[in-house]
Amino acid sequence: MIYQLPVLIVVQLLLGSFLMPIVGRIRNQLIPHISLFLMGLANVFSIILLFRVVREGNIHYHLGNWAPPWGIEIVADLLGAYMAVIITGISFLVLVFAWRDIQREINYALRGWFYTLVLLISGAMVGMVLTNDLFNLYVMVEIVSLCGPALVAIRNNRLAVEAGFKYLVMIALGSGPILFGIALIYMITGHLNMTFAGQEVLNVIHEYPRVALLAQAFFIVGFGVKAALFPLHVWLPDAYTSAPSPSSALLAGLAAKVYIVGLTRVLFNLYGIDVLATTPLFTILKVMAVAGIIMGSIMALNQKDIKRLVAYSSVAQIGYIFLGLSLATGFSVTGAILHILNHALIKSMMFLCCGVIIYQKKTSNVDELGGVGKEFPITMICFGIGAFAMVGIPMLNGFISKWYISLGALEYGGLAGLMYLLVIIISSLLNGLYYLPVLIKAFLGGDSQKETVFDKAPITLILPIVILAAGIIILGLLPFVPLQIAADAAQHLLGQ
Amino acid sequence: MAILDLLLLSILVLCALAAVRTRDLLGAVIIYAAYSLLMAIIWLQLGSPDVAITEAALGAGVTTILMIATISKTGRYE
Amino acid sequence: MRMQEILILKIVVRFVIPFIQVYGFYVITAGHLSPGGGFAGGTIVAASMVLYALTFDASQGLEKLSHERASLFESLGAIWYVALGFLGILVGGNFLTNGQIGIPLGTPGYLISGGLIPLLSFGIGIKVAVTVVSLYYSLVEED
Amino acid sequence: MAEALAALGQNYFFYYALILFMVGFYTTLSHSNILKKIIGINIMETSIFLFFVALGYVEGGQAPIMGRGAEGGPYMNPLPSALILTGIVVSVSITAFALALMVKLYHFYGTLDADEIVMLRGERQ
Repeated sequence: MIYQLPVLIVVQLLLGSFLMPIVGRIRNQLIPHISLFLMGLANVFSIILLFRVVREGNIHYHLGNWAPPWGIEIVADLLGAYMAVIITGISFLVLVFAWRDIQREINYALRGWFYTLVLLISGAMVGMVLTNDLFNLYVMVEIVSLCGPALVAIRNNRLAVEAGFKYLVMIALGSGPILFGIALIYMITGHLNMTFAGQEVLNVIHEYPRVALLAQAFFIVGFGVKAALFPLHVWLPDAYTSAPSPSSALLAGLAAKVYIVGLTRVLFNLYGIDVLATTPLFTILKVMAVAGIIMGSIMALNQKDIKRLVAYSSVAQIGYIFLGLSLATGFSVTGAILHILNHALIKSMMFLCCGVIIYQKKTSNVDELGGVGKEFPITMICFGIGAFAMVGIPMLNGFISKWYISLGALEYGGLAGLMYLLVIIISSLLNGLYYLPVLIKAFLGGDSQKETVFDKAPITLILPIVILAAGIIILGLLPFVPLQIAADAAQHLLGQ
Repeated sequence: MAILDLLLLSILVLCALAAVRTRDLLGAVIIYAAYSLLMAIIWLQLGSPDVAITEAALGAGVTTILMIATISKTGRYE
Repeated sequence: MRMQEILILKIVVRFVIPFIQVYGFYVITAGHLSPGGGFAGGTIVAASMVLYALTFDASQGLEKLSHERASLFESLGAIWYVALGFLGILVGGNFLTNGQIGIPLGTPGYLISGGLIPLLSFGIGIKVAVTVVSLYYSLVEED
Repeated sequence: MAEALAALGQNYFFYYALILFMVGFYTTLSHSNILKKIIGINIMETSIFLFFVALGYVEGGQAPIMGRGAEGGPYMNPLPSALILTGIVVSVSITAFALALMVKLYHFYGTLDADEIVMLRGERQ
């Protein structure tokens, strides 16, 4: 039974998403319950899968009993199982949050579709991190890419529809290069299975160096657009700002990350670290990541909309992950994989906090948020924890991953390594600069007569935030388990 | 066959450029349908009748229908 | 003159639609023998329904296939596919296992062959046909 | 030079696919009309499909359809066509979704010009 788990997680989520319209016909109120149940089940399954993979090694699953290289192969390795746990866990919490929140944010007629989309996107995301087949990867990328704009435009007002359309066009522009890259890889290797294609690439790369390089560039551009790598991030602020808060949490926390995992898999599995280090593309990736780290933070500085501020900080954090991956040392890749988890926790929590604030105050303008810290202490304390974790205060999880990426920069060595370290430190300061005014205004600003009242928000809004904040603190104090998994996954990626 | 292929491909590129340049959106959509049909013929030449029939049904059929439906709801000219 | 008033068109369309649909179903059912399959065939069936809606009236077409019914059929088509995939797990194989699940594989080249594949294309055909038609309606619908 | 010309003669499908890819990509990025952007996306994707299908072309081969009784001879590579079927499905779903959003955009902004929409959006904020 455990052997079937990788495909079971994906299929039950996809099946659930197709079931929702039927459930909606029978009894509309049942939709949240059933989708929560399915997502929880998927989460339990992925935790079991992770245990199994940690104990006994990878699971190779062949769809329809067709052995690779002909059939589609699903491989549950450490990175995949780890991502599956993150994806299903955070989607579950987001669904809990959405229970009450979308009643404010989404029209009655479209609410059922929200659950359909969330189940579909999480199923596709899990499929994307588990698959070992290039074309299957492309199909899953496309499903995630189509659900993303839909989750933005589901709010159905003028801003959301415009942002969703921009998102869709950008993401469609990204999928072309990805498919082209796959075609080029197929052209030179004759395989679509990443393991087999990877072995073949090493044989043929001397014969077709330019084609291999072109494919690599296409992959980086395609996945870079979708993951909002710095100069290609233009869709991100509008999309995350105008989407309903649960959608923003899901897209910022998870969707951007799975594209990075997809790119990592493609690059490291196909080319291997030796080839990658000799091509100039890793340098370009580093430059883009550094530019993203700095520019994302600078652009976040003068944002008046709290969601926009958090969205721009996403650009910077994605830069960190890319920097860690492109430094390609043991420590930095560990840090990047860990940062995927940490940033997923932090960013989803901060978007959910914004959701609570908007739910209560009906405004997202930073200037009008004076004194919210006294009105909604739990929400704002959690927001503060997230902000401090993002800055990288010790004892919080953001610190650990930044620490590892910095160690990686030192390991990279030379003047360049020191420069990357400097970039990380400067960006941490900038993080503090744009989050602190919000926190100061929230806790010290506003009228001083205002009494401290407890959050009147419904429990389903507060609970996911508190759980995520607890996760941030716990992972900051006891990061050992994910750290070990990330280190092993990094070692596997680097082929050591 | 190479000459036929080259001819078809050249007309294909011309169609793509024309579809992009035409100011009249309805015209552009019709040219795009022609583009899809040409593409289907080329795929038949390349020995994938499967793709050809799907492209003829989807690219030339459904896409055109949906685009014209959209134009009927919005505007015809740029 | 509005299109809905052209008598010749109406009569010709009434005559043509069954042929288009038969061809669509042929493409669906012979998907494992000849070019085509669930997707192309489903689109051809859908095209016949869109033709009906174009010649007569979108509202008349909507009576025949309301949005609720469309979404029901869409879900059923997808669930049919996944359920057939699960059959493989039930007999102890993998997801989407074809040979061992008891559906006869038949002789290649004849209609009853290929095991699961005709059944799968049937599900795809239904889903695609309904999806395309409901897409058309949702685009032309006045709101 | 002669070698390059010979290579060009064999691979003309790939070059045409690249030209079409650029036409589509450029249109999507530069054209301000939304429908043209969608057409651009479609042209870009079909060009990649053309490239992919041309990969499976075998000189003198026949279409990979199994008739009654075995037939000899070289066949085209069926894998690219099988993949491209999926690709076409994806591209049509993108188109359909983009068109639905386009109708919504027209409803909200009253124009199909992307630049104007961005301007109108900026005014409202």
